[in-house]
Amino acid sequence: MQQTPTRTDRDPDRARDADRTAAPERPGEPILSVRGLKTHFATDEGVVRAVDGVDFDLHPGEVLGIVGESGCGKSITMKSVMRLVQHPGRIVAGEIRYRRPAGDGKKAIDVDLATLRPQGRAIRRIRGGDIALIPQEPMASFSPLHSIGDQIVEAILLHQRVGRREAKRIAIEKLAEVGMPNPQQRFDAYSWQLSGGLRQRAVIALALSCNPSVLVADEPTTAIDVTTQAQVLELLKDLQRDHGSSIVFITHDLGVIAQLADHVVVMYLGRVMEQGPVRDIFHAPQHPYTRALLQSVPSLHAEPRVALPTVSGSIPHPLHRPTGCPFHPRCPDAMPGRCDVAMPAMASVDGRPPVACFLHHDQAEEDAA
Amino acid sequence: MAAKTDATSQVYVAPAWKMTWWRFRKHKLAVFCLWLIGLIALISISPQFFATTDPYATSARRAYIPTQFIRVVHDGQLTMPFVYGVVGERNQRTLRMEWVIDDEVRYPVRFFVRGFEYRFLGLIPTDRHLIGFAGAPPGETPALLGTDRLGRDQWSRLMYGTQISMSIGLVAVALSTLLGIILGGISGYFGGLTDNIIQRIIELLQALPPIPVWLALSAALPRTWPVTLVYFAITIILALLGWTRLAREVRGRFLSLREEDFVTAARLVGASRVRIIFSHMVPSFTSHIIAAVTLAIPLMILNETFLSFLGLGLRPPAISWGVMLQEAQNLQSVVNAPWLLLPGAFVIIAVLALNILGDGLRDAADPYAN
Amino acid sequence: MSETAPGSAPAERTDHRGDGDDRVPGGPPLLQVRNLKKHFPITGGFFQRVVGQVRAVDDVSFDVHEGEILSLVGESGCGKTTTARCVLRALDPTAGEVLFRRADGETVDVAKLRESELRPLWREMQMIFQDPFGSLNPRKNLLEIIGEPLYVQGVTSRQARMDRVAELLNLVGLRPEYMHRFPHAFSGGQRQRVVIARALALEPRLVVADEAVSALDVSVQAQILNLLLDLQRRLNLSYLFVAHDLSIVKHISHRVAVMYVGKIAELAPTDDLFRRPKHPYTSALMKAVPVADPDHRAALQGLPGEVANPADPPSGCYFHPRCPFAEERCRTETPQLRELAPGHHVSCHRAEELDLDGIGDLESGGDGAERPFGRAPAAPASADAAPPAEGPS
Amino acid sequence: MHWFILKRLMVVPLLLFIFSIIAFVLIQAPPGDYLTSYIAELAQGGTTITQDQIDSLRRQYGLDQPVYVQYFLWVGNLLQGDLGYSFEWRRSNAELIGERLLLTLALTTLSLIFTWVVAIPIGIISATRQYSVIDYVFTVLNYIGLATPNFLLALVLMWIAFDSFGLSVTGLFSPEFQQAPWSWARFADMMGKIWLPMIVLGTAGTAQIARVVRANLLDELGKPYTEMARAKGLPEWKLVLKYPTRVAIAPVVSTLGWYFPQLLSGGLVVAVVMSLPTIGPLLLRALVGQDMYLAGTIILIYCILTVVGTLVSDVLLALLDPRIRMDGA
Repeated sequence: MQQTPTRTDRDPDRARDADRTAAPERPGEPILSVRGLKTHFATDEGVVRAVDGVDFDLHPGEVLGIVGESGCGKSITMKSVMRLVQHPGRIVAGEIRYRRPAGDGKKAIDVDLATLRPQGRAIRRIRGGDIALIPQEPMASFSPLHSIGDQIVEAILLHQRVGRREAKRIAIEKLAEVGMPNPQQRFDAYSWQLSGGLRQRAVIALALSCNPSVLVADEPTTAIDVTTQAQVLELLKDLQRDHGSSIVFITHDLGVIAQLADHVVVMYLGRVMEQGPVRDIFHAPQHPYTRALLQSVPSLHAEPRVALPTVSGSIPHPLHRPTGCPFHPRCPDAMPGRCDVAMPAMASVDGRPPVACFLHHDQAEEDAA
Repeated sequence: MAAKTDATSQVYVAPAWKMTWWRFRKHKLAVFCLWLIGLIALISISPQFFATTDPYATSARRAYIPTQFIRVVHDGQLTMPFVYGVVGERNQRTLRMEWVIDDEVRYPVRFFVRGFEYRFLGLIPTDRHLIGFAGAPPGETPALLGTDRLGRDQWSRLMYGTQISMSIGLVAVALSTLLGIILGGISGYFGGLTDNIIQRIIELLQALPPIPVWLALSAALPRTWPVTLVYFAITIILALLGWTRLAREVRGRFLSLREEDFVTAARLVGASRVRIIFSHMVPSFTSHIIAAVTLAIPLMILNETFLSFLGLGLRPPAISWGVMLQEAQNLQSVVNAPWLLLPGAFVIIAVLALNILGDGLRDAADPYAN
Repeated sequence: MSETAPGSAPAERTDHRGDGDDRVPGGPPLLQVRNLKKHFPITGGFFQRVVGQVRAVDDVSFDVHEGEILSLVGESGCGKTTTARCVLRALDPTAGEVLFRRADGETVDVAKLRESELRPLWREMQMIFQDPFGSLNPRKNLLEIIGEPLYVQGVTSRQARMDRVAELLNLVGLRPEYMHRFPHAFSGGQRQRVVIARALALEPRLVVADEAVSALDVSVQAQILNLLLDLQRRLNLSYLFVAHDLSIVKHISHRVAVMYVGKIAELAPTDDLFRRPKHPYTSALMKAVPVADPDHRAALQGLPGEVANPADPPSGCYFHPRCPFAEERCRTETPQLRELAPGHHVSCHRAEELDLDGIGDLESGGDGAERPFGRAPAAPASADAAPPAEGPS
Repeated sequence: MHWFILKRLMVVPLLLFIFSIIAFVLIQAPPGDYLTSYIAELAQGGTTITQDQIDSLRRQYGLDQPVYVQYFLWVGNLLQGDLGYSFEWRRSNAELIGERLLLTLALTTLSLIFTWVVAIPIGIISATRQYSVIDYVFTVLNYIGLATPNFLLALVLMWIAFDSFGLSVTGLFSPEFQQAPWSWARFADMMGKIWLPMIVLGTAGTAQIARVVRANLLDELGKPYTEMARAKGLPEWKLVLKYPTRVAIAPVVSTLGWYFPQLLSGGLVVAVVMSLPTIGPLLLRALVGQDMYLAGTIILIYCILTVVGTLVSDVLLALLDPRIRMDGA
């Protein structure tokens, strides 16, 4: 790897944001750290590199927001962590280290999830018990033929040494905890008998039923209305505060990220473009893509009917990935001969959050194949 | 790189049929079946060309000759294709003729030989046939698939039977398709009371047990009718109960297409109803209909085979696969002459090929699915 | 007539109003919707009898003026899309009037016309759909798709159609040589440009945009919004803009109608509505929008309960079960949409007495330094200066 | 639930009424009537019959009445349990049909069970191991099963049994039990023979239903609730059986509506080939011999069985799927 001086002169925003402090210390050892994760899908047309070298850490009690547009690989990243990627998808490289101290009557765990068999006993213990999923479509996430209570009890029986009666008690307790009215009766309800908001609460109750240390929320509010979304976000905030669990929140909505996340990972075409504390990402974005994303969303506070700053073009087809930095064809600051040739490495400059962009440093990734 | 962009821009300007074809082409087995069906269709068009001898000619002396395979090895030596002669000996105890291969007599296989006269495609008089056997005495043409009870050549009968069985399937399906598209289209496009009535009729017809009703209808055909009339009557009977599935399919497509935004868009720019139906809706489901039709043909073929096998469909002297299989109706004849079951193998191959082809077409029917 | 290249028109019509103009265009209304209702029957029981009605649109009235962008905003099931489709007669309304002032000055009731009478009218009003995948026939290339309105409205010469399609593609920012490509060659954003080109082919005066940017990625959404605004100015179009995203509505519209369960809750000039909402629902909606600023976290507030069922709406004000200000009158009496201040219509019994939060109150410092990167602070209030727009009577 | 079944039951009398008309039309369709052929037959047998006798027979069967009166006479008799009399067999139809109906039902039900027991696991295995060798093998077998007419399969199996094992596997009973009254020994004898027709009859359906199960299950396996069950940490086989399979099988139960009549119909042809004492060969013989009341009655029985099959499938579906069960509740 080549080490050259950083190019501060190229960054016009540097001076203005100089007073912005470096990333605040994140609490403790990361509970989850992902390094060099690559998940590829071998399709008939070619290999789709859905996740192509992703690094991030999740610390205890933290909300980590993963933000990006469609096809950026944010969902696949977390599915890879939970080992839920199905054929023809496969983790081809990387490490997913999950560390959890003993507590709650559970033993300490320190394991590389990427090495486990995807259907094996080891990952199944962690899945649902330690890392739980709040899925995107609450409507479709319950089987229509089984009551929601049955489906929650099933999870409890899988991960806790309790009887059926006790499991039912826990399930009703969890339903009450997420604000489900009449949890006793709702226990026997089917998902299609509930409204969108209640269904989302039921899904959260299911995810919480085994007191997981990591919650993966995969766009949990895209399918629901804004007033209900606000309820659900409030609920998640409360739960996070009360239980101190870590949450990975996947979304394309910058507003939701700003409201909820402590730390943000910005993804584009299977790569992390930039990551850092939420205030740095929103107030001093370094990567042109992050900047473009933030500027292109109309705000309630901005002047109406002015032209919004935009990025040209659209997200490339996953099979036609550009060479070099995946964002370079749309990047206003792209440097010909540099950005279209090599993929910039994720590097931190002057103690600021790490960014993968040649505007900020000259470190390229070695295997830019 | 340039080649790649060329290929992509080709895809960008590819019309629907091309996209469908590209998708279909990926299904290798279906493509093979398409060729197979093409061959069967060729036989159906001109069975005389493929026949080796007159399929109606009976010869009591030549009854139950086993299959005479085309061979390429003689005395352990590779040679040009030929067929051994057979000699019949009457078993003194059972008094049955038993045919044994006479490896002294060899009839070399020849192509495009002269034989009985016929009109190619019913128009051009000719006497050319695809295969023939050099040196075979007249009336003693080797029977590639053996002969039946009356000494008729099964191979030639099979070729003729292909024409009738395939065409019955095709005509019956064409009739059902017509009925299905008209009634399903009316049902799906207009909806309301018309739809309700047509749907109830379809449900009623689908609730009928098909074979008993077919049997009863066929039994009602007068025995005195000539073969061609029976042929058409059977076709109509088969079509009468067969259109419901297609009608449902067409109706379903119409209903879902009616809700599509691009159809609304066409209406909102002022396109007439006729234009919307024929320029937007029909092209969107023709490939589905073609697939459905392809899948319906084998069902009709099987049904004809059933009826004829039971003696209620086509009757001799007409030749169809079902009529031929009638010869193998009981265990006794099968045990004595297993080759009588060979037309069954032909039925299976044809139905198999049509089913696989239909499935391939169905999978390729919507090239924009992903 | 369409044979004359109408592409020259935009230049002449270009309106050089400054960016961010807050004035609400006045003049006589182009579209007047009066007491529009659309009910969908629910069938059930033994004989599929009609057992109920879903009141998707329940007595809605509003105007759209020439050159104006009016937004219909609300949560799913509020009837905004149904309203828009009824205006264009993509759906037949159950009752009410849709009065459209044609180019020749004559006003017609779109709700009552027969299909044959609608066809010439559709030259003047067009639609942009939500789903850029479903709204383009995958079996037709761009020439056929964009050329179809031209063809069915009488441009029979293929060359003339090709010229006009090339022009339209240019207008929406696509390369004219793309006209032989099929929709599958394009991304969502490009397809939406094609949809816009088709809608503009006949030079309509009113464009109904039904969630035109909702299905797009954030970075593409901004491109399409810019295009829509640019076209509106250049061609002096009027938009009936249906959306659920308040930020987009705030960004694009002159006036906004907030809908709740088939009724208009509030209708006012955009700035007025967002700064001083008079309906508790409007205020609640605004408070529920997550602000893209990590320094404004306390603001997010959910609304208790669920959206009412339009097949079985509550008594009185449909919003009362979720309203923090509901009193006895709200449970029994249905509020009427009334003009509270010039141009500001609201249907709430307690509108006068309530002091509701708008977006101005959500800002704490408002010094601009805390704004997200690169964003200008909100424009100063100028609603009072705006000429009062005519509302429904 | 009750509402749902009641709704279905309400339609049954109407259906039966329409079917009885269809059956009657079918038996009236051939030129002449059964009496004519009966008389012709009698004459052939050397028995002469006077015009008076003919007229009295005509009156007896109402043949001198208008068609609709004949219809009501027939239906009226059927409703009173009088299935008529077969000229050809010189026995009452009820007597002829009785045991054969029982055997038909036994064979059909057994084939149905065979089909499900074989097809559903095959469908599940194919779907969960999509594109594996075993999936391809099953797919090929399915295609062949679909393409083989079951009479042909019956012939081939009979031939193999005879050729290789010297077994004659026709009929449902050994000669000594043919006419015997029901006993355990006779039942055991039947069970020893019924398996072959059962396999023959069930094969095509097995192929069809395995395809349906596979396709449905593949759809369901991609659904979020399957992933959610996986995310809970359920073992794969357990979650597949508990969630998507149950959803995928519901439509299979509803196929009973068309599969049951198909089995009945298919049974007819198999029965002819294998000389099974079911109602199928009886119908064929009645049709060929223009024994029309017998034929009409049997066709009507086929129709009734079909309706009952559909009804049973509806009830099963309601039991499996709470969405249907609670419809209209």
